[in-house]
Amino acid sequence: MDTGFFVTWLRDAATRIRLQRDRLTELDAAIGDADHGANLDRGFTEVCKALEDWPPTAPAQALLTAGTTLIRRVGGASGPLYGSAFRAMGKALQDPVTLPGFAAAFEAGVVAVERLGKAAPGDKTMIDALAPASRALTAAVEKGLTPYEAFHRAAVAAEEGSRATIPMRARKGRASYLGERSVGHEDPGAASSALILGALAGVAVKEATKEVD
Amino acid sequence: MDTGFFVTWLRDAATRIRLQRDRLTELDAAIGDADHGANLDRGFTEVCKALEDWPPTAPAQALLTAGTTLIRRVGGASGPLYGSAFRAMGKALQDPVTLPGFAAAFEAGVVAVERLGKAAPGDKTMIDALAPASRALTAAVEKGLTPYEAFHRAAVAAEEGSRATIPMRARKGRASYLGERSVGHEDPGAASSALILGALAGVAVKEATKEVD
Amino acid sequence: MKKLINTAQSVVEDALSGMAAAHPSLRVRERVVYRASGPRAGKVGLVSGGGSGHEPLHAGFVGYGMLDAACPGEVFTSPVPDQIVEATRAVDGGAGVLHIVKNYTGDVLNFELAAELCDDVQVASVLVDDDVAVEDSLYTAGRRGTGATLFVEKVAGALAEQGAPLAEVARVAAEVDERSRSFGIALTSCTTPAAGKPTFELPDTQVELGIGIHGEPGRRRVPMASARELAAVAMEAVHGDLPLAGDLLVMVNGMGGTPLMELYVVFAEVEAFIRGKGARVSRSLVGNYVTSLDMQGFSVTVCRLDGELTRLWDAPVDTPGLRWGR
Amino acid sequence: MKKLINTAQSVVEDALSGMAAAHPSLRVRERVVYRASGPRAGKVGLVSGGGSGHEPLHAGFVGYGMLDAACPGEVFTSPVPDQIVEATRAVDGGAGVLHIVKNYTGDVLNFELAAELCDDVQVASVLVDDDVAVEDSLYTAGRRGTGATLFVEKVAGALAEQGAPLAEVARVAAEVDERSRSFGIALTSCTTPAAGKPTFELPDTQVELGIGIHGEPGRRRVPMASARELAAVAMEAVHGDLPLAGDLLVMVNGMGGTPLMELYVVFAEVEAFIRGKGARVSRSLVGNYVTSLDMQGFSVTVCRLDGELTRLWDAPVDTPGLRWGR
Ligand SMILES: Nc1ncnc2c1ncn2[C@@H]1O[C@H](COP(=O)(O)OP(=O)(O)O)[C@@H](O)[C@H]1O
Ligand SMILES: Nc1ncnc2c1ncn2[C@@H]1O[C@H](COP(=O)(O)OP(=O)(O)O)[C@@H](O)[C@H]1O
Ligand SMILES: [Mg+2]
Ligand SMILES: [Mg+2]
Ligand SMILES: [Mg+2]
Ligand SMILES: [Mg+2]
Repeated sequence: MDTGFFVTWLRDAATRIRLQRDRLTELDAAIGDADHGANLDRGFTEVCKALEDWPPTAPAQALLTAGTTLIRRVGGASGPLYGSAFRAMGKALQDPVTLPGFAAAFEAGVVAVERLGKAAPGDKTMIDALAPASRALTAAVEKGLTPYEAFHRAAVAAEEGSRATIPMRARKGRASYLGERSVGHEDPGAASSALILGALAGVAVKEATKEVD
Repeated sequence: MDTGFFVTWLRDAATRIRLQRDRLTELDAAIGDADHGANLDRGFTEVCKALEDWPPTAPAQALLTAGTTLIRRVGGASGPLYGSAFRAMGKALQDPVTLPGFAAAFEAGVVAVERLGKAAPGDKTMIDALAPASRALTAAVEKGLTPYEAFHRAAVAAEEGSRATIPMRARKGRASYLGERSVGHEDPGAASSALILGALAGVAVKEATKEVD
Repeated sequence: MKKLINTAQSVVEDALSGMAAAHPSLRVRERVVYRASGPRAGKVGLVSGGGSGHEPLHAGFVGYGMLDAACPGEVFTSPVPDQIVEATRAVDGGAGVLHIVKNYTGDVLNFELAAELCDDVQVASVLVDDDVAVEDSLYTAGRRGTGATLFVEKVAGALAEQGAPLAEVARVAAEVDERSRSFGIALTSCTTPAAGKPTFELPDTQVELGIGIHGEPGRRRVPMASARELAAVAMEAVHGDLPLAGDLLVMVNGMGGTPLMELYVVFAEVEAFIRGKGARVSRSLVGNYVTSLDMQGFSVTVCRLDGELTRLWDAPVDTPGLRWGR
Repeated sequence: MKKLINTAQSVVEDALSGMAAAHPSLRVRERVVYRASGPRAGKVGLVSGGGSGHEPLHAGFVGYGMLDAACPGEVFTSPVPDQIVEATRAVDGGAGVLHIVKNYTGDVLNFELAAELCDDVQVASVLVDDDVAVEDSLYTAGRRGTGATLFVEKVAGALAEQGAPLAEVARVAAEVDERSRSFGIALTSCTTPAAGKPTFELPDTQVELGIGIHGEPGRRRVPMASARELAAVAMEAVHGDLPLAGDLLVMVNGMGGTPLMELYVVFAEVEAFIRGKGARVSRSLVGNYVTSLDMQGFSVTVCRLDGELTRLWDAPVDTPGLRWGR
């Protein structure tokens, strides 16, 4: 997992978010204010620009650039939350990057979100996708799985975590204003977290294929 | 044609306008501001009230009360125009009322509208229903027809006059703002004039029947 | 149709109760809105009026530096002569009264009838007819009075406040009208409470050009376009009639249902257009001032200022709808 | 969707250009709106901000007696910390800066991050949370900040103008918030430029109770009712939380697409309700002040006044959106 891996991950995440922009916005329209797709699309587009303007020379730097850009360009709730997550990951990540190192950094990112947003699992937020993903990574490290397998499991866990927000009643963010009416809708932030984890797994596939070549 | 005849006419006109209120408003929506039905309904309802509160003791008085009430209660273009018409009719009407006397008074009413509104036949206004009605009355007098027949012809002439406004391009009132786009729509004021003349014919039928009884 | 009303019949009455309750500076009596302070001896009185549904016009412009009384009619229906007569008599401070009349058949007729009935008061009239969407020819009722009404009320009101005689106040009112032009564009029709459905149907892909302020359809429909293009259409129409030059007073006015954010977007384009013609926006207003119920859309009104008009525009005004300097 | 915009992406930028062009008293720089006159030495600076789409809030309240700077985010999206940091540094006159923050996760987080970054400026914060439609409990993000924001900005702005120290200005701001409650009702959803279609669907027979100002759906739908009944629903909710008593400052606020006439109809009912409870409307505002794009509907905000708050409310203010006394 070199610097290029992380740049590709972030670019891939940007593409997936661009493609799912309307779906994210629709999820946010149902229980929020219909801007999550626009927010993240704007943010990750800026991340891609920043990665071109200041090409990172180390993995941690890629994550720090992404985090700072998201904080500086997104606004809303998701900007500071995702921004802090990437910055915390970047700060915790050691070079050269190993799977255990990545898992620990990822967990630091999740903790940053929890600390800033004061949300806990079950509150129907991005935490409900991020925390299961982090647990999946840690478990994969313990089992000694390959990065490819670990990222794949994390992506699946995030997907499942996002879907699991559907029956939840929101306790944080805008959706909490709806009370009981928030039940029955997927949380947009959890859905975007699943996209970002999906991108991670996707890049790992590419890497794995490269290794085979 | 006693005072009762005129009161019945005005009441009948009120009923017809009430029933056709939405149609008049729709005609006005197409080429005006969608209030002609509400305006005349409000006005004639007030006329009926006024006729009860101050029961007229002469035909002319019934018309003057109606005219004054319309001026005082309707507003818009049609209020002063119809109001002045009824007032001019009332002022010109001699007791006892004969058909020639009525025809002359009616013509005075039409002249009042033309003078106040500065519109001429063909301008797509109530004049295009009122003027043919007046001509029909005069012709009937010349031919020595009965009031029943005269009023019937006047009503038909007003109806035809109103329909004849459809292809006209408006030169007065709000419809004139539309230019060419006013073509193809019936003028609401002409339509309400036809209703009022229709009521006149209807009352004459009742009278004629009464005479037969 | 969903409207915040009790009944379609009572909407004007109920809104006036609300105005009276909200503004201690106003008195509402028999469908006339007055300054609570009453007439001032020696000051020319200013009376305007017209159909309701254009709020804040006219009642929202009653107060120091503008109107002395406003006569609201039913929705989109001119007031009746009685209201105007009452208002005219009540505000006369002995120096006469100016009627500010928008050029619509109904308004003209009812104000005329009223003026005839007020033979005990010296009455002058100014007819506002600024809307270039209507050709002023034998073939129309003449240009409509729209946005410039606010300018006339403000400027004439300021001069009256300074104690000018009736003839002078009438002169400056007419001058503002002559120097002003407007053009309006609708994105949607309005819905009158009485009709309960939109006055006209406008597809999501089209706009109506040259609309008035009564939900009348306009002269022409064109495909929906950007704020820049729509502003250009309106400004070309204005410029074609009265070339933009010198210092301008410019109002970008919402039709009632358009958010302020969009009006600012339009104003940016209007200002750029005017600069492009070598003229200058010297004073401006952006907001919902002369509306058409819940219609979405905007109008632009431009007045060519001179020193006197600028001074009168800047003079203090204290009304619910327009306030500065006190 | 038809909107007077150039592109959905540029709408905030374009509207700010329009504001700058329309109001020489304002300066717009890097997405921050400042008073053109700059900071005043020794005066506490007031900075607010939030998503765009609520105009005139906040940028329309920049000026003498209210804000020193406003930070508009994208539509319905909190501003980013950079804007807030810039604004805070720029308006500091040496006496510190008060951040007026509406209680939304995004606003709170971005203002917090900004405050941390401004370690060279003394910053205090007040959180506005007046919306009784949201239970303030562990199970929500806490009450939303809506209409009371205007009250807080006005009253704190007046005290700052008089030279009070930061702690005092922050104290009075918090007091206004504590004494204020709001409730909103939507007749229609708004449409964000980016989404291009209504945020929620509301049939012609229903209204949404307890809406916020971001097009969020409310807590409950009920059949459409008269202005009197809807006003009563809103007022009962307010009264149930903070009993109406004494002298009140009352705002009947339009959500952006509701005509002024209807707001006056609602105000009449609100005023009657308050009288019925033995309290009194001592000051009032009726109009579109804290909006939600083109949404039709209204909110009521009530603040229990005391002598100090009344004096500060009455103090001169000179902003595009609120002006009196100068
Ligand atoms: N306190 C919080 N902790 C964690 N995540 C949160 C919190 N509040 C909101 N979120 C996440 O942010 C998402 C909304 O992001 P976005 O729509 O971009 O911002 P906003 O709510 O300001 O419009 C929610 O779906 C949720 O996942
Ligand atoms: N100058 C005029 N002369 C005669 N009739 C006119 C004139 N202007 C308007 N009208 C009539 O008045 C009708 C409209 O009446 P109404 O809708 O009640 O008033 P308004 O146009 O003020 O809304 C028109 O259909 C037309 O017949
Ligand atoms: Mg959102
Ligand atoms: Mg009409
Ligand atoms: Mg009318
Ligand atoms: Mg948002």
